[in-house]
Amino acid sequence: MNAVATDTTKAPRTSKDWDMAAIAPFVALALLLVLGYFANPNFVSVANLTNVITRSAFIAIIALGATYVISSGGLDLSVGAMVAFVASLMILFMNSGAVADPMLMLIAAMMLALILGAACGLTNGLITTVGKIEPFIATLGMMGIYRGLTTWLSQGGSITVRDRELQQLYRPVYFGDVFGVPIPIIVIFVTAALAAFVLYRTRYGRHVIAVGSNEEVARYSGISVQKVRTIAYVIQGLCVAVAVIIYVPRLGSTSATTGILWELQAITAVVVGGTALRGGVGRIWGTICGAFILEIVGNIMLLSNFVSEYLIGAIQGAIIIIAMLVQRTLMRK
Amino acid sequence: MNAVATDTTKAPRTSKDWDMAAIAPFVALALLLVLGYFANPNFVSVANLTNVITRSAFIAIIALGATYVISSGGLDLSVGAMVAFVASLMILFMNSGAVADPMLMLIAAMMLALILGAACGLTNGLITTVGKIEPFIATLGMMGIYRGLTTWLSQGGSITVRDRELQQLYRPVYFGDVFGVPIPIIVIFVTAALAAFVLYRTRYGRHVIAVGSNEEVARYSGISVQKVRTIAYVIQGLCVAVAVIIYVPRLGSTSATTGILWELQAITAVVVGGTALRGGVGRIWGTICGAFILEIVGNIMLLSNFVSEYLIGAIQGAIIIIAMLVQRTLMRK
Amino acid sequence: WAQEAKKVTIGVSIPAADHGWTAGVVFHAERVAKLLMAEHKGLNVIVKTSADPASQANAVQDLAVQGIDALVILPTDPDQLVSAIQQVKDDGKFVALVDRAPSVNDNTIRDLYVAGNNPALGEVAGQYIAKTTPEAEVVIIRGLPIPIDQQRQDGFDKGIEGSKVKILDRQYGNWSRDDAFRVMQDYLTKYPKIDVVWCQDDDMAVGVMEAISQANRTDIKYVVGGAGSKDMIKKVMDGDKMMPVDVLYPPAMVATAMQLTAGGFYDQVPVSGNYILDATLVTKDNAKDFYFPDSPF
Amino acid sequence: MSVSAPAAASSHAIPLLEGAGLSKTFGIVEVLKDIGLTVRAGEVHAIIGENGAGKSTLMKILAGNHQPTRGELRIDGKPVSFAGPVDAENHGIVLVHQEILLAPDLTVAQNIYLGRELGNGLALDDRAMNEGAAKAIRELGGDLDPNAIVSRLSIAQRQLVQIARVLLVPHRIVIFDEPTASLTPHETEALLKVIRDIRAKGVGVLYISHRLPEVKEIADRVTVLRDGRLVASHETAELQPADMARLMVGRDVAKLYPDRQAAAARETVLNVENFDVPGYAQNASFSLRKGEILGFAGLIGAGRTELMEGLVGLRPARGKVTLRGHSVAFTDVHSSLKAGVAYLSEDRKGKGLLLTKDLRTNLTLASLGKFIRGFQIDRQREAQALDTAIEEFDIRTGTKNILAGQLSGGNQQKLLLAKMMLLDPQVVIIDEPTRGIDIGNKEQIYKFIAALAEEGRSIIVVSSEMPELIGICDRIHVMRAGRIVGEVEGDHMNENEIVQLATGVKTGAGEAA
Ligand SMILES: Nc1ncnc2c1ncn2[C@@H]1O[C@H](COP(=O)(O)OP(=O)(O)OP(=O)(O)O)[C@@H](O)[C@H]1O
Ligand SMILES: Nc1ncnc2c1ncn2[C@@H]1O[C@H](COP(=O)(O)OP(=O)(O)OP(=O)(O)O)[C@@H](O)[C@H]1O
Ligand SMILES: [Mg+2]
Ligand SMILES: [Mg+2]
Repeated sequence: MNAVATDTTKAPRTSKDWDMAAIAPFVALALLLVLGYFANPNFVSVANLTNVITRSAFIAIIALGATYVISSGGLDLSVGAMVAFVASLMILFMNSGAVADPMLMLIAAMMLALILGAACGLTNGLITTVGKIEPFIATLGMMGIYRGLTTWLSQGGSITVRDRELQQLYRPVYFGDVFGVPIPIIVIFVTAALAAFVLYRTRYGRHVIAVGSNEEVARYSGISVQKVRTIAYVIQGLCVAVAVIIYVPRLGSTSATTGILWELQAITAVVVGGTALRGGVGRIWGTICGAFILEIVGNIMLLSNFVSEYLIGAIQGAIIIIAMLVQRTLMRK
Repeated sequence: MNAVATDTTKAPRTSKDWDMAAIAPFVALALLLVLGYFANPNFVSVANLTNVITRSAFIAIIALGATYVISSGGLDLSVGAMVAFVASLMILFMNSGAVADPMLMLIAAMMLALILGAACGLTNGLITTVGKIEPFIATLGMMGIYRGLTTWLSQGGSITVRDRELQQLYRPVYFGDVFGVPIPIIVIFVTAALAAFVLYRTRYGRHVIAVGSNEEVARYSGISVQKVRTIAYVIQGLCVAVAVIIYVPRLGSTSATTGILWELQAITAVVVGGTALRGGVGRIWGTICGAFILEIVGNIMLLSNFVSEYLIGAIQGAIIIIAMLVQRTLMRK
Repeated sequence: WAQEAKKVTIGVSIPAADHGWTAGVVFHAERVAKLLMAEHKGLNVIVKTSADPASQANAVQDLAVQGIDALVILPTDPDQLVSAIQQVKDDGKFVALVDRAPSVNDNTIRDLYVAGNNPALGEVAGQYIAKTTPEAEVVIIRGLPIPIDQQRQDGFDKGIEGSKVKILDRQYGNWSRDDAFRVMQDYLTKYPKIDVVWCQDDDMAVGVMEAISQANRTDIKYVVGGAGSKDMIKKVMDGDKMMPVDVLYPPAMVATAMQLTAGGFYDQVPVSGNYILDATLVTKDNAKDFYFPDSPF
Repeated sequence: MSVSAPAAASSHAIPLLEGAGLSKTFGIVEVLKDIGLTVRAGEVHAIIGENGAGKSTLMKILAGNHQPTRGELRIDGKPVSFAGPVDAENHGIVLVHQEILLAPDLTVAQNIYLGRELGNGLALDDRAMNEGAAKAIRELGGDLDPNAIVSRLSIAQRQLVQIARVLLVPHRIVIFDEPTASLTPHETEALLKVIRDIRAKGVGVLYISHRLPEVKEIADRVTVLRDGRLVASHETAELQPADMARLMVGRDVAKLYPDRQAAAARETVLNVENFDVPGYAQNASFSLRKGEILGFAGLIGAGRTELMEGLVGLRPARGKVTLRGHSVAFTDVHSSLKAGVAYLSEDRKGKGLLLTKDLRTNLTLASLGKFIRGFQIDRQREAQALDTAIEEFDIRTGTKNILAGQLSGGNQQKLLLAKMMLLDPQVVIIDEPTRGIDIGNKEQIYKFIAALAEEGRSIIVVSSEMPELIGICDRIHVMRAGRIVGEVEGDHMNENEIVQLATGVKTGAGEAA
C-alpha cells in the first residue's frame, strides 16, 4: 500500500464557526436597544434599563437551569408552577414563626427554599430518567401537581408574608443595591458565572453536553446518563429556588397563579440565546441575553404608545420570530 | 458508517415490540374506565360517556393534526390560539351578512374556516421550514400573534353569532346526532380514519415518517423535507379548522381566551397515545385514545367526591404520569 | 384658566382583557381616557394592560419611568402588587386603587380607593337565592384560584347563612365559557336534582346555560351570574326565567376612579378616601338602567 | 463444511482472553453458534467472514456490549462476566466499534477524553487534553485540530478520532472492528504500525477486516466465521488471501473483477462543464458515455463526494450540466431522480437508510411512486419487491421483520443498493460501493455494476480503493483539493499513476482545462 499524505487543504472548519452562533443573540439585543431608543428616548435611561434587567432576573435565573436541562436533552415545563409551590411553602414557613429572630428566620427560609427547589428538581429528574417518561409529559404532569398543591396550600387565595418586620428586612434582597447595582442583577451575573464555570470547565458540564449530544456514546464512555440528567433537573430546581428567593421580597406574596407561563418564557430565553432544543449545545451567556431580550421586548411595548394594548401579544410574538430570523441569517454567513 | 447521530439501542427489537406500544394507551384507557366506575357508577352511563367523548372532540381532532406535525419532527404550540383566531374570523364573517341565505352562509363560513386554518398552518410551516426557526419558538411566536389578533378583533371581549336563525341552523353540528351518535363523535372517527389512511397507506404518510425519523435519509431519497413538513402544518391547520367548525355551534361565541392551553392538551394526547416527540413514529388511534384519556381524567375528578377542588389539578397531573408509567411498564415486557 | 393647560400625566394600569369583565374594564378605561384628554388640554392619560401580577408590577415601573403624576391601578392580585404600588406612592405620586384591596389598605399605600365589592357580589347572590328558594340545592362554579374568587365565595357563604340552602359542589370554571360548560355537564351527570346554579360571572353563565339546555333538564330553576354583561342584563330585562337576576359588578368603576383623579388635579377638589360601589341586584325592573349595548361586555 | 481444529498452540501460556461455547440469539435467530476463541498476549488475531457472519456480534460479546446467550468468557483462565462495556474496559478489553460512536457536538479532544477527562481539582485541564488528543491523532498518521467539532469531520477523520479515543484507555486487549474500511492507504499504514507497536508491548489484538491482503500483512492467526460458526483457525503463514477468501465464502473467488469489453465510443449521456461546488470543488469538467463505468479517485477530502452531491442537487452548486443533450440544473434529489440520475451515499447509516424502520420501508422509500395503486401503497407489491431484492442482492438476514439498523454493515450496503436500483436510473453514481463489504459480496457488486453498464446504463464509481477502480472502470478521473487533476485510461490505469496525480507529484491533462 502506498503511503501518501492526507490532503488537508480543506481542513474542517473549527470552533470558529460557532462564534457567529454565539454572537447572534447579542446582535439581536443590540438591534432591540436601538429600536427601543426610537420608540421612547426614556428607554435608554439608566433607571429604565436597570428596572428592566432587574426584573428579568427571575426568568434569567430559571433559564440558566433550563439551559442545563435542555442541553442534557431534557425539558422542564414545571418550573413556573414550581416557583409558585416553593414560594408558597417558603412564605408559609416565614409565617409559621418557627424561628424567632427575623434574621435567622430569613436565612432559614432561604435554605428551605433551596432544599425544596432541589427536591422538586430531583422528583422531576427521577420521573423522567428512572421512570423513563418523555420529559415533556412528565414535567407537564408535575406542573399540574405543583400548581394544584399551591392552590390547595393557598386555599384558592394568596399567601402573604405576615410579619411586617420580616418583610422590611427581606425587601432589600430585591430592592436593594450594592454600589448602585441592584442585588438581583448581581445575583443574575453571579449565578450565570457559576453556571458557565460548571458547564464549560468541569467534568460534569462536559458530561451534560455529551449526554445531550448522543446518549449512547455517553453510556459507552462510562457516563451515567440517568445521573447526569437527574442532576441537571436538580440544578434547574436550585435555580428556581434562587429565583424564588429574590421573587418573594418583591411582592411579598404569592398565589396559585404565580409564575404561570414562566416555563415557556424560560425555554424561549434559552432558545433565543442559541441553545438547541435537541440538546448537546449549551450557551449560558446566550441564555442571559435571551432573557434580557424577552423582557426588553415587553418593556418597549409598554413604553411606546403606538401599539394598541390588544395587539401587544401579537407584536411580541412577531418580534421574537424576527429576532430568530436575524439570528439565522447571521449564522448562515 | 456514520452513526454519530443515531441511537439504535433504544430501537425496538422487532416489529412485535411495536404492538405492545400501540396497545398500551388502550390498556391505560381501560384501567381508567374501571377506576371511573368505582369513583361514581354514573360514570359509565351512556349519557356521561357520550358527553365526555363528544367534548373531547376538539382536542382529539386537533391532536390528529399534531400527530402529523410531531411525527414529521415538528411541533406546533400555536393551535390553541389558532382555534380562537379562526373561530373569531368565522363568526365575524357570519355576522357580516355577506351571504343572505342562512344555509349557504353556513357552508360558506365553514369553507372560510377551512381556508383560514390551512393558511395559518401554511404560515407556521413556512416559518419553521423556510425560515429555519426551531418549531418550538416559531410556533410560540405565532401563538402570540394569533392570540393578539383575536384579542384585537374581539376588543378583548367575546364575539357572538348575532343571527339567531343561523345559530339555530348551526347548533345541530355540535348538539345533533345520527342514529343516536352525536355528530362530533362521528366527526372524530371520520377524521381519524382519514388521517390513519393518509399516514399509513399513502406515499405522503410514508414520507412524513421518513422525514421524522431521519431528515438526511429522506433528503437523499428524493423527498422534499420542507414540503413534507409544511404540508404537515397545513394538515394541522385543517384539523384546527374542523375543530372550530364543531366548536362554534356549541356556545355560538368565542373570546380571546378560547382554546387557551389546548396546544399542551393536544400534545399530551399525542404523547399519551404513544407517538414519540422526537418524530418518526405516528399513532393515529393512540392519539384519539390519548384525547379520551385526558377528558376522562377530568370527568372522573369532577364526578368523584373525594377530591378537594383545590387538588384536582394535582391529581390530574399525577394520573397522567401514572398512565405513562403503566405504558412504559407494558412496553418493557 | 391657566390651570387648564397644566401638564399632568395619569398612568392607568389594568389587567389585560383576558375575559369579558376585564375586557369591559379596558373598554371603559380607554373610553374615559379619551374623554378626559379632550376635556383637559394638558392632560395625558396612558393606559397599560398586563396579564399577571408580575408583569403588572413591571408595567407600574414602566409607567413611573415615563414620569407620571398619578397612578390609577386595578391590580390583578392586590397583595402581590403592594410593593410596586408602594414605590409609586413613596415617590409622592397620587395613587388611586380600584376594585381590589390588599390586606393592608390604608393611606400609606393609596390616596383614593374606588371599589367594587367582591364579598358583596357573593353575598347579594347568596341572599337572593336564600330568599327566593330557601331550600335550594345549589352547585357553584368558581373562577380561578385567586383572592377575589375566594372573597366572592366567602360572601356567598355569608349570604346563605341561616337558610336551608345546600351547596352540593363547587368547582373551578376558570372564568371560561368552555370550562363552565364542561363542569356543568358533569354536575348534571353527578346530581340528579339541582335547583340553582351560581356561577359568579356572566361569561361562565353562557356555558352553563348551553349545558343545561342540551341536557333537557327541567329541575334547574335558575342561574345566577354576576358582573352585568350586556347579554345577561338583556336576558334579565327580557324576563328570561332561567336568568331572573344578575349581580352588578360594573367594569366602569375604573372610569370613575380616573375621573375622580383627574378632577383632583384640575378641579381643585380634594380627592381621597373610599368610594365603594354597590353590588346592585339587577332585576327585570331596573335592568334597563344597566344595559349598555355597545360595550364589548 | 470442514471444521479444522484450532491451530496448534504455539504458546503454552494461558491465553489473555478466552471464549468457550459462545452462542448468541436475537429473538429467534441464532447468529453465533458455539464459538471457541482465544487471544494471546502479543499476537494479532484476525477474524474474517462474510457480511453477517457474526464477527461484530462476537466482538461485542467479548467487549461487554452484549451478553452471550450461552458460553463463558475467561480472562487469564478465570471466568468473568461483564456488566457492560465499561466493566470490560476495567478488565482491559477495549473495542473500536464498526460504527462511529462519537458525540457530534463535542470537539475531537473532548470526545477522545470523554468519561475520563483530565483535570486539576474542580476544573478541567483542556490544554493537556488538547495536546494529548493532537498527539494521539498524529500517531495514527492524522492531522486534526483537537478543537474541531466532530460533526464537521469527514467519516475517515471521525474513524481516526474513535481509534485514538480507544487507544488512550489502559488496555490489555484491543479489538478493532473494520478500522480501515474508511481509511486511506496512508492512515491504514499508520494504524498498522500502531498495532505492531502495541503488539510488541504484549497487548492482544483482535482484528476484523475485509481487506485480505491487509490481514495477511498484520495478523499472526486468522479465524474464519461463516453463518455464525467458526469454520477454521490457522496461523497466517499457512494461508494466502485466496485461501482466506475460499474459507470465508465457501467457494473459490478466483476472479474478483468481471471481464469487460472496452465500451465502443458511444454517445455521451452526461456532460459536466466548469462545475463548482463552492468550498469543495472547483471547475470540474467531465463527461460520461452510455454504458461506461467512470471512476473517481482521490485522497480523503479531495471533494469527490461533494462534487457528486452538488451534481444531484444535494448541495448548492453552479455549472453547466447536460443530460442526453438537455441542459439540466438539479436543485434537489427529487428532480435528479426524475431525470434518471441516482446517487448512493457513502454514509449509509446517516444518509442512506432509516435505521429504525423495517427493510420494506427502506427499500421502497425513494421509489414509492411505483408502488401506488389508486391512492394507496400496495403493500403486497412492496413485499414482493423485498423478496426480489433479498434474492437479487443476496441480503443475508435471519428474518425479514428486522429493522435496517439491525442488518450487518455489508448487508445494509446491499439494501441501499437495492433501494436505489428500484428507481431504474440511467445514470448511477455510487460512492464507496464496497466499503465494509466482504470479498464474496464485492465480487457480486462488481458483477452487478458491470451488468448495469452492459444494459446501457452509465455509472460513476467514487472509491478510495484503487484496485477496485482499476478493476472495474473504463476510465478514472483523479481529484485533488477540489479539482479534477487528471484522467487515466487503458494502460495508464495503475496505482502509481493515480497516486502521483492524487498527491500532486504529477499534473495531468485535466489541470490544463
Ligand atoms: N440487535 C440485533 N437484532 C437482531 N439481529 C441482529 C442484531 N444485531 C445483529 N443481528 C444479526 O446478526 C447477524 C450478524 O451480524 P454482525 O453485525 O455480527 O455481522 P458481521 O459479521 O459483523 O458483518 P459485517 O461484515 O457486515 O459487519 C446479522 O444477520 C445481523 O442481522
Ligand atoms: N459536515 C461537514 N462540514 C464541513 N466540512 C465537511 C463536512 N463533511 C466533510 N467535510 C469536509 O469536506 C472535505 C471533503 O470531504 P470528504 O472527506 O468526504 O471528501 P471525499 O473526496 O469524498 O473523500 P472520501 O470520500 O475519501 O471521504 C473534507 O475536508 C471534510 O473535512
Ligand atoms: Mg460487522
Ligand atoms: Mg467521499
